[in-house]
Amino acid sequence: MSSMNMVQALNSAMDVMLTRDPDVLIFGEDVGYFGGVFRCTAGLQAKHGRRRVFDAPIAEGGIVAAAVGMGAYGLRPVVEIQFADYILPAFDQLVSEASRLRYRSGGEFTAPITVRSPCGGGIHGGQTHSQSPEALFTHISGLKTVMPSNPYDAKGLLIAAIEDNDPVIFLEPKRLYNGPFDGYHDRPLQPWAAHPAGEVPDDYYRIELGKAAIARAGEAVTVLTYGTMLHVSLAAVAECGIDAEVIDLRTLFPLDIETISASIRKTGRCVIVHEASRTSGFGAELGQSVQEQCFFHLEAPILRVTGWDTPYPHAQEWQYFPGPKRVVHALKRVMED
Amino acid sequence: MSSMNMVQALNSAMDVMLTRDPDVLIFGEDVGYFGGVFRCTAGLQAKHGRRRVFDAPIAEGGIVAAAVGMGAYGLRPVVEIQFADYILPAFDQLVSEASRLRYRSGGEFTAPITVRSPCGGGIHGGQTHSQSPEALFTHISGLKTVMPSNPYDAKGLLIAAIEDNDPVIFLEPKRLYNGPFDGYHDRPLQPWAAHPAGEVPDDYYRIELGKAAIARAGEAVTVLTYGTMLHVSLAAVAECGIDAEVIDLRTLFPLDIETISASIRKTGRCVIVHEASRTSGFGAELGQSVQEQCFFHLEAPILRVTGWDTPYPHAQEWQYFPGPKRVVHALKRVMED
Amino acid sequence: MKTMLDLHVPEPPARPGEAPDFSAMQVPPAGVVPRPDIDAPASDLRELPFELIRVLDDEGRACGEWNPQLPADTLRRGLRAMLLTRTFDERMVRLQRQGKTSFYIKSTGEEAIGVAQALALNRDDMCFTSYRQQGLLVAREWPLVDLICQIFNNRKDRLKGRQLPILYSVREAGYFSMSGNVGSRFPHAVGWAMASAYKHDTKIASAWIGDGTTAEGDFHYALTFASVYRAPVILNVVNNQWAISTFQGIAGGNEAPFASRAIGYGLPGLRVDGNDFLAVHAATRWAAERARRNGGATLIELFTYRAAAHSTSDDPTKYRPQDEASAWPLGDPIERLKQHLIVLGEWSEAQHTALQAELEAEVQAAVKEAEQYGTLHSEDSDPQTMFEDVFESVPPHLQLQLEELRSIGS
Amino acid sequence: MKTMLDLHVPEPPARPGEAPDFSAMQVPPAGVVPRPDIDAPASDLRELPFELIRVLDDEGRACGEWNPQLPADTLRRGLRAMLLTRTFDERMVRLQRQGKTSFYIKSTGEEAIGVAQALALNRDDMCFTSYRQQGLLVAREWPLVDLICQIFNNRKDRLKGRQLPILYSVREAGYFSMSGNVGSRFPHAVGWAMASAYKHDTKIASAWIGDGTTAEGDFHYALTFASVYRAPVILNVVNNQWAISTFQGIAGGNEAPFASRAIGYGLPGLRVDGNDFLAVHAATRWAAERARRNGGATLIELFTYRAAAHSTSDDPTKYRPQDEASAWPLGDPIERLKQHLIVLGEWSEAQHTALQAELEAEVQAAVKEAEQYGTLHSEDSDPQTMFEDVFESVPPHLQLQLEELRSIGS
Ligand SMILES: Cc1ncc(C[n+]2csc(CCOP(=O)(O)OP(=O)(O)O)c2C)c(N)n1
Ligand SMILES: Cc1ncc(C[n+]2csc(CCOP(=O)(O)OP(=O)(O)O)c2C)c(N)n1
Ligand SMILES: [Mg+2]
Ligand SMILES: [Mg+2]
Repeated sequence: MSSMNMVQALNSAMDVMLTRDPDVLIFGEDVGYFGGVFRCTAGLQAKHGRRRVFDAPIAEGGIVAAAVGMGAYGLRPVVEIQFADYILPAFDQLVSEASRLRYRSGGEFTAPITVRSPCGGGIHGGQTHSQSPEALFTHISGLKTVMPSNPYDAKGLLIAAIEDNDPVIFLEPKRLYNGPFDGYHDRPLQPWAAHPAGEVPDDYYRIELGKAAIARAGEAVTVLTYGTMLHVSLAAVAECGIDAEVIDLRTLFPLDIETISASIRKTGRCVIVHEASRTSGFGAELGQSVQEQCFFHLEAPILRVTGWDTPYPHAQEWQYFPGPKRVVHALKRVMED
Repeated sequence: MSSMNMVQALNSAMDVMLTRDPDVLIFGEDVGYFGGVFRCTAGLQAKHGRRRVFDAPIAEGGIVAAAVGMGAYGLRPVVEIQFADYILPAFDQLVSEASRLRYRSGGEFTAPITVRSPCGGGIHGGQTHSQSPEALFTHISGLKTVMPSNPYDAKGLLIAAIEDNDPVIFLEPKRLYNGPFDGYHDRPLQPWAAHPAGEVPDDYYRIELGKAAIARAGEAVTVLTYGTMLHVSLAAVAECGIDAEVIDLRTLFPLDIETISASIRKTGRCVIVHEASRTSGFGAELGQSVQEQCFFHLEAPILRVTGWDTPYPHAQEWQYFPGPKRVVHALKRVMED
Repeated sequence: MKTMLDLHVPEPPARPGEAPDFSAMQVPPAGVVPRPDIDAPASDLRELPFELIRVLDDEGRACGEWNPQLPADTLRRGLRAMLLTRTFDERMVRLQRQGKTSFYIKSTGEEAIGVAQALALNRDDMCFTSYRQQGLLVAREWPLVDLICQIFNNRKDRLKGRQLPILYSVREAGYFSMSGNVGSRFPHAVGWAMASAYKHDTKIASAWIGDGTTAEGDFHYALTFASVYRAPVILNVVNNQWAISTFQGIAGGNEAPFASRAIGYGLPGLRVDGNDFLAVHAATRWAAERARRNGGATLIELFTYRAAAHSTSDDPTKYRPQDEASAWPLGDPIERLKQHLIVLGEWSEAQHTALQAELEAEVQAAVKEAEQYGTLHSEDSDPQTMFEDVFESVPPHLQLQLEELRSIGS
Repeated sequence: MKTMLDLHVPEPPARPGEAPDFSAMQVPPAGVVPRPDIDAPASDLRELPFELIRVLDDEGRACGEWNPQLPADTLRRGLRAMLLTRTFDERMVRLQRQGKTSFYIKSTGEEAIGVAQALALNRDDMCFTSYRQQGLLVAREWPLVDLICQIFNNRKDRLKGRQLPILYSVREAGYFSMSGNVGSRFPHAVGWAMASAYKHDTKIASAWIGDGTTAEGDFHYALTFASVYRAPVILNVVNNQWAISTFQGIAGGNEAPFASRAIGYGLPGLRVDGNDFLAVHAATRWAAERARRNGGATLIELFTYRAAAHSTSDDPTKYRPQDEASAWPLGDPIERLKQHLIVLGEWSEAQHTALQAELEAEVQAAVKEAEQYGTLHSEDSDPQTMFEDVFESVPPHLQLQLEELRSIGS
């Protein structure tokens, strides 16, 4: 066990997998000698060699395409896209190729690739270093989408993603790299060292994809959330004193609908919180699914607290970012009905 | 007035706009001399000249990028992407550039472009000539998304899209090009000539973006649908005799939530029908929005009838395609509760 | 005084109703292009993309340094595979017209490409093709029955009816899974080749893309990655002059030969008479040997003509002169190899006629067998296959959807 | 015996702790490259991308055919704009360190590019830049106050606080809206130029992309469309040797010069000493005149060195030798132009020192003024601006979201 922040936990996951499996290799923009702009691959090239951890051209489409080709050969590439905003040039390769190679070839070829990418805002990144594109991937049959909320989960989920025989989009909320951010940008940041999930085993372990975690048990209302918004939601719950059950989805697809339904059957109320913009965000699928499964248990409308339907602005970041106030407001509103 | 199928109506819209506005120009793969693989631009090069209607390299990203640059200059380009499946290489240009050029430049530059593309299945196109990617666009702030269901609307909406000062994704259900397909692939096709919406004015007219149409008024349940599925839904309603109100969304974004809400407040029940795969499809947003707006009016869960969460297979096309049987089943189920 | 700017939109030399016009095309004599050493640095090879490597002359003789000196048996094998490919294509189009399948694409006039390249590569070199290299599978002697089962989407279709006809996947024969999207597999070949190099393997990759499709970003990704990591891969551009209705000038072919794209990436670029079996074989062999010696990638432009319609959905008389194919200056690849074998005294008209009949019978027999397993829609497919292989195992939500389909129908 | 394949991963000549090593770099003397006629066909120009166009020699004299023969006033204007750009950059970084803004990017060592190119173009030619051509706006004399207001995201920021600092948009000064995504505006320049040609206008476009970013699909789209439609556009690759921590070999620069990418598209490719004000001006003027005469596009590689960190978020000592910038063989663009002016007798050290002081005061005054309108987070921005300009008018759902924000807060 070591105390790790999320960057270190991710680094440890890759280190463990490079050591265990000679077919694992890592590439992406600036991930080699330098170790990545967020340092997630720091030291890995020095330890495992340039053949296994190397820089790639600035061509996200090419990076994913090369990974698909390597996957078809039999390797298990892990690629980094420097910001989730820059996955889009690779979108066709992910959707038209990676996601359906197994299907269309009747299982002859597969793409066991992992695409890691930092997502989300709260770091003054402006429009193109802040986006949360997860909903797009969840609409694509054949992709799995993961977003951890703490170092312990990050390592276990990343190992599971690398070992998965299907393509996994692994989104890392960059606002959580250094600490469990609760949405209060004007208060001092808590480090992961002070958080139980900052204790991370040094060795191999997995957290199965497709399983949500109950971050806080409660009876009054269910909060469905993931990534940075988990911590914002917990802060909001602490603040308003409502006995909410807060579910950290961890894997968005495949969705752990059983854990979700069980909770909502119990509470009868639901608030969904995500940072991505609202319309056709993943909250839409969550809300509609919950409603399909639990209609007769619902006592109030399912509410969404999300980013606004605008690009992610720079100066107005904290007006865009869904903070505890908005979550508290939604919790109170669903409790009124 | 002339009797037109949807191809002819679209062609007429472009012809009208080329004639009215010297800043309108058209390009795309095979749209020039040949007139497009679905013939939507047939005759337009001969009439308006090669400068205004021309072939483009097979580079969807380049096509959209060039259109954005032209838009920034002050033109009003209309581009065709040969199949909606092939919009994905242009996805970054649409999301990172076209959709937010106005926003990020404080209104200095705009991208008044129209991206036309045939979508949907039912023509034995297999995995890559059948997809319905509309949900992806509706998640992107700054894009409008339109899908007509008949020749009359197609022409009026396309003219409105071309005149719109923001980027519009204009999806054409290719299964409707020649007739109002009702989902019965084993019965003879009805031509548009036999349908009232096949009567189309020869001149200029617009149908405002953002307005749904009530395709069939009813009291028992609301069906929310668009494109090919409008006709499938109407067939299903006719078959089961349930007095459904069938709403043809026409524009997906901005969504005509008022027309939708008014209907659901009346019926208390809702079925959503689309051809795209289910998870995070546009039905998710529709369902969640309806639930947010009309929770206390709902008497039964909102159900979705959609394509399955798999790629669009070739031989199993009619098992994938959501047909009248599935719509009837959903209608009956919501009426049971 | 300022010049008024004007937009240039290129047009092909001839349209329907006009006479075919290849007058702008330079056809150098066979045998004149020198064959550089396999280890020559790419910077010494910058003139090659502007040449046209040809071995067979008009009389059917093999000339010059690029003559691959193939044994007559290999030549006959090539001739047989090309003829079988053409026979197969013809037959499949007829079956499509009969409604036994929905779609087909012929490779008429381009058979030397798939066939000669298959013979110049090893069987375990992985091929990332476009939809017009069926000759590769034929030359690798993959059972025609298997291909027809895919085309019929019948119960022996290894791709389980999921794919449009001809979008084969044959891992065993080194043939990578195809897709309807053009171009998107081109960079996979580079990734695959990088993996082979990473594993200290000896297998190389080869990829094919059409002249029109060179405009996609995937083409550029492939060249960039191949150049940077010196991947053991052959990157082929099949310049058959047309991309559906669009002539190669709309992809930039009027401004410079596609082979010359190699220069900017520091790769050798070879421009080859694609209807010349020997030239195609020799260029491919050169690039393959170079790749196998860690010399990295080569870009090969195969200069040819799409003699057939784009696909069964296309009618080329709508956009090019009807007789353009017969005016094509580089002739027909089968005729040219046949003539060469006859000149060598290794073949005769009588043998050719007999071979043609034999191959027709072979195709006929394969069709017969495949038909026993069904044709498109001759029987209902099992809905279960639709939900399998989306993921390694069928997840719960797909299991539910399958049950929904089973109980309700569609 | 078979060779074992191996994966090649290029590495720069030196890393931290090692001595800078530019020994592989060829620096030809100034004045030796001939200047072709503006109407020369691109096919006659295929050697140019392998040369290095230089005008200023080591003594500060202008040599050879590419000497643009600029009047001393223009040279002084250029010197002033370069020096102002550098002074501005230095000051902005200090303001960032003070927390008055979140981010900044310097162009140190690359000032000749934005400045000389601005002077070689017309003011209404539209520029589609990367984030390191601020010299363009300075040379076009756009008010510094306006730039600082954007950097501060204050109430006079014309971009309404929505953009990261330095992602300017200045339509009036022919400066297209920037974005954080690299490369995606490069093909817009081609579309804009096509529009200009379509409208029989006389304005041309110019675009800039980094060496690293040439790997994106957008680079290829731009070259393809520019080639096919002969768009009146200048496509510049700024090869400053680094892309954040990644050296130019990872973009293919070790295999062939970026300028040589032009060849495969049939475009002229010029490789230019990017730290030589006169060479940059002359090459740009050549390409601009060619474009204005309907001669189509030119690719220009500007060979330079990123002397500064990538951005205020970067620390280059982590990945390259600390003293690499000072070892750069092509010197500093400001020093070189200054020396040239002195050699011409048109400038002196005293004048230079005075100019430096004047420019510092100018920047200082601009900062002062801008600060009156606020700095990042010095005051709350109006939430309304967040919801405007998503569409031409604010649609109902955004009106509701604005009201939500107003009533609840965030
Ligand atoms: C990404 C994508 N865009 C467009 C298409 C439609 N399309 C299919 S084939 C084709 C022409 C390809 O021409 P070329 O690359 O020259 O190959 P050829 O058919 O001549 O062999 C086009 C545009 C497609 N399949 N995929
Ligand atoms: C599409 C995209 N991918 C990645 C990035 C991250 N990124 C920002 S700058 C940069 C390096 C660009 O290097 P180069 O093109 O050489 O330009 P330079 O900074 O040297 O001027 C990278 C990778 C980005 N902004 N956009
Ligand atoms: Mg072609
Ligand atoms: Mg650079």
